[in-house]
Amino acid sequence: MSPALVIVLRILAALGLMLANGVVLIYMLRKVLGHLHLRLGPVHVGPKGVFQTTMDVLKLLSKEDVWPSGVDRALFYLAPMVVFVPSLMAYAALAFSETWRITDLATGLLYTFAVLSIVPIGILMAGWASANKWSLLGGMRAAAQQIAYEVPLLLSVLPVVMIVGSLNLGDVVLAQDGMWLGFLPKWFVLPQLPAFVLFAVAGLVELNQTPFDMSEAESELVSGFATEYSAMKFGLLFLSEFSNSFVISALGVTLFFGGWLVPWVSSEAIQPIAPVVFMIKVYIGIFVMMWIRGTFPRVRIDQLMQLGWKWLIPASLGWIMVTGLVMKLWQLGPQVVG
Amino acid sequence: MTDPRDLVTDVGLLAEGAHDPGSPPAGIRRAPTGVDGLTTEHLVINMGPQHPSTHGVLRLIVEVDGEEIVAAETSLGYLHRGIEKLAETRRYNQLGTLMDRGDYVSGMHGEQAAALAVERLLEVEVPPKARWTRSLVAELTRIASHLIWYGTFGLDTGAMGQFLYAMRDRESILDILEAISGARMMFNYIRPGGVVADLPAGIDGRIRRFCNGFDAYLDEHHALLGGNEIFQARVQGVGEIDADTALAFGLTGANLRASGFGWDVRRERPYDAYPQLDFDVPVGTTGDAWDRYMVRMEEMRQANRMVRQCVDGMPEGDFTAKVPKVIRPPEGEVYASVESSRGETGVHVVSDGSDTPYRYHYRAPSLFACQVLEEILPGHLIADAVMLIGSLDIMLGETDR
Amino acid sequence: MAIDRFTGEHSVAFIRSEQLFDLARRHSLWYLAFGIACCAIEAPMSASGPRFDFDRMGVFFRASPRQADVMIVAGTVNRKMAETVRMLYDQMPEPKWVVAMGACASTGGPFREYPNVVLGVDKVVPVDVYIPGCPPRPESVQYGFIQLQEKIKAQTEERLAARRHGS
Amino acid sequence: MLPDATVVRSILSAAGVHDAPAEETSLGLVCRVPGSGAPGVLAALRESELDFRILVDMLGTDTGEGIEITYHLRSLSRDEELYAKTALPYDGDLHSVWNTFPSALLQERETAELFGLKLVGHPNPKRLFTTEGLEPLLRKSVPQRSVEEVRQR
Repeated sequence: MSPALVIVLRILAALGLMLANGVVLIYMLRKVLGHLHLRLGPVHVGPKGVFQTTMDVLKLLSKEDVWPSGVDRALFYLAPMVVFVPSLMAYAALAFSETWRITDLATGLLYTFAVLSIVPIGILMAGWASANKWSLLGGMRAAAQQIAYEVPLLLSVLPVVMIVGSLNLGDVVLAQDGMWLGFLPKWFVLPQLPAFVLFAVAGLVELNQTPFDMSEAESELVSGFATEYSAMKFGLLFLSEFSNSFVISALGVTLFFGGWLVPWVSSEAIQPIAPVVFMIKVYIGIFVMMWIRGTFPRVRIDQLMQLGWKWLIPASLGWIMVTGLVMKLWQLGPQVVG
Repeated sequence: MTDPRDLVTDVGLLAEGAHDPGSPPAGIRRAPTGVDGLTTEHLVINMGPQHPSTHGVLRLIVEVDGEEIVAAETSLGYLHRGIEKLAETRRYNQLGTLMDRGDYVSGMHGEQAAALAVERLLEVEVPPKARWTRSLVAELTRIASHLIWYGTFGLDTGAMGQFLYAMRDRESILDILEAISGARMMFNYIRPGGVVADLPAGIDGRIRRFCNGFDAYLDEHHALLGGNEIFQARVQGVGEIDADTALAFGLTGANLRASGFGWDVRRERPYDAYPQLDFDVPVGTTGDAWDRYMVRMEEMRQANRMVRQCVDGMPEGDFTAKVPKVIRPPEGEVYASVESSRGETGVHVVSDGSDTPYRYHYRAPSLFACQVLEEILPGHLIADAVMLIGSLDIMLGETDR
Repeated sequence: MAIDRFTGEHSVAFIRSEQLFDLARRHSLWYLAFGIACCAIEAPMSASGPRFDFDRMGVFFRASPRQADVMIVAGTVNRKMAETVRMLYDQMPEPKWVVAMGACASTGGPFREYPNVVLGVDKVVPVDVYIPGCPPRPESVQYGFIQLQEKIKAQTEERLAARRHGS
Repeated sequence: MLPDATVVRSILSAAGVHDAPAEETSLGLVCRVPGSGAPGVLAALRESELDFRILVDMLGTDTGEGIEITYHLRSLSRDEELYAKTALPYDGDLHSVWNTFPSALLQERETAELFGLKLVGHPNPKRLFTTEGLEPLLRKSVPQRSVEEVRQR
């Protein structure tokens, strides 16, 4: 195969994965929320309602695309793409197994975060262009939130990078192969629990997920930045939200839960089903997010900002310091030198 | 193409005299403080009548500086449907139908107020069984109404689960009320002289089963919402109304009691079976949203207690006094009030001796809760505004009437 | 032209895809979370609750009219509200439907004699399904939604039949 | 429950309303005050030893000769209730009492709008419930819709 064709196929695979993910996750969300809330969720379309999201997407495709008067047409048109494309690009560096990757980037972690931080710009664009005050507030909140939480999110993964000595996501997973004391899986969540907590909080904020869904905040801002979007433009915003939660969950699994590795099973033995293991772990992570979404109230914007600036950033800096000191004192150098 | 900046304005609907920054009227209402015109502008935002958290059709026009509210104005009337005017052509027996639709979440209380007023005009003695039945259904309705408040308050904070758990319990109450009265919401069960039908056979067992389960469910509800630290951070210290403000603006019910003033119509002006019932009136201290939350949760527990007492102590006898089919009370004027889920629901009837009221006025506690909004909103964030409306438990059906 | 048989308005592909879209519309009726009066407690609230759970049939609420397909007018519409109802209807994207829930939205209900009340929301927006009751039970609303699905299906079939006879 | 009528009379005369009757009716103790004097009298009642701190309710009634406004006052410290009535002509001036009782803010707007009165001294004398151009709906002269009108729809 020509290299160009391979690249195209890989991009198509990423796109397919993302769209399928979006559809499956929305269905999963409705089912999970339904069962959390003593309901059933969709049951009528297809067995157990599995085609419900398909129907929703098809319907959104066939809806009228409304251009409200007063919108900034260029930005209004561009914003869903600016939100959608980065969430597609974020799939590129994920390591589903040693061989299953869209592309093998040496700076995969940095790349993923960099790409994901474009999303709030799209949200801000959407909020500004909609010529709607609720959207404007939603967009502004998204921007404020991103500035406040991008830093702790990055800082929270730094200790792991320090231990591993590589930004490649595959290397991070391989560094977690093995056992401590013969029975504990060598996952970074154990020594790096504070980093994981910081990552989980900052990641939820980055995703605009409950309890930090400030920019959509249904009970406050109607639908936030998405208020004026209809049809598939809204569909794109919606899909990218779910695809982002996949990416963050995948990062969490890679960094803290040993990627495709299964404890007490050697990494060679797991190789044939590695992508499946990885997906299962990611979906468990997403399930936890949905669980939180179905239970927790939302924090207030000023509390969110205070949490970010006053607690998370000092805490993550402090934890980097602690990790660095421990590594220096006990001479624990990077285990994988890339 | 309009520049979105054109939407940003510092003069809006508020600039019509009421909020003239030059002369703040008599220190009661805070006027907009005015900001540096060179650097920032105020944004006038219209919340409602279609907004997910205005609980119906309340329209709130808020002037915000960033996200902080500097002035607010309520606009009512999106549900004004003339209950007072229509009552002038309804017979006294039919007033309950209108009262049901006034405060549509706790219909029994409205009916009770109307029936009490007519009875006071007629000077009839209501048999004990009717009085106990009325208290029973009123307390059940109070739980159902507070559950709706609890659920929507949860929704306002962004938590979905609470709403659905509350709906589960509300459905079991509605089943009981449906068995008693025949309807889920518009009961028309309490009539002048008593109630319209006897309690169905075997209902006491059902109510007892519900009461026993509900105690545990109530703990679960409280743990789910009130036990959540995010929720506590959202409501504590938000929307403080001190007792003086609450009294001046005519707040009643749980909103007044949360401010530390323990006025309860059931205790101060006893009616129906309340003199014989044993219940506590929960009172808050600071009057913030958290106190209002706690008072309402405790009220549910007390209501559950009273329901049990009503079932246990239900006397035998007639369920209604002898009242004519077409009631023609003597000329006169009378006011009767009950403690509804939202406060003191009063009915003021002027009779001219005919079979319809000459003038029928309905004191809606939510209307008073609405007007305190304009006073306490400035200084809060938009997110707090939502919490405030939620915690005050405003029911638009009765504000607009 | 032969190619028209595959791409034109009467082609199998076109008609089948249209049927597919109608199927999707039928099973994904997102309603506008918009309660006016008493009926709002029964339809958007109790109906989304655990016992009735409209989510089962894909009926789900959206807060913004731009993303809604169905407007449930749940309650009495008066002169002040009528403007808003019309504005919200205009903001919804096509294809859209309106369900007039309860006696008030259908005819004015118990408040019909008051001069401020609009005699039925059909004076303001076109209504597809009327649900009687004051307020209708959630079961009635569910039946109303099933009727709306039937109506969408019937519209598809009518359109198809017209096209078959036309061509 | 009922305050002492003589005390109420003395307070009223101190406030400048001399021949004001205060009598017991089926409603309770009712005193009558002239329309323009209502704010002063209510303020005097609030500040008096009877301590009527709460305006529970306020309503208008179309008596056929004019509009009668009823103020329902409550004293919490003494647990007493008093009704003050004011007779106003049609289209007359309704003097706002919101300086004394802020709880009258919305009620006065409602009463003025639905009975066609002119609100004087109110900080925000706009319509509350209805849109512009509607008659004062609660007046007896404004009819409800007839059966025929409803049927024709």
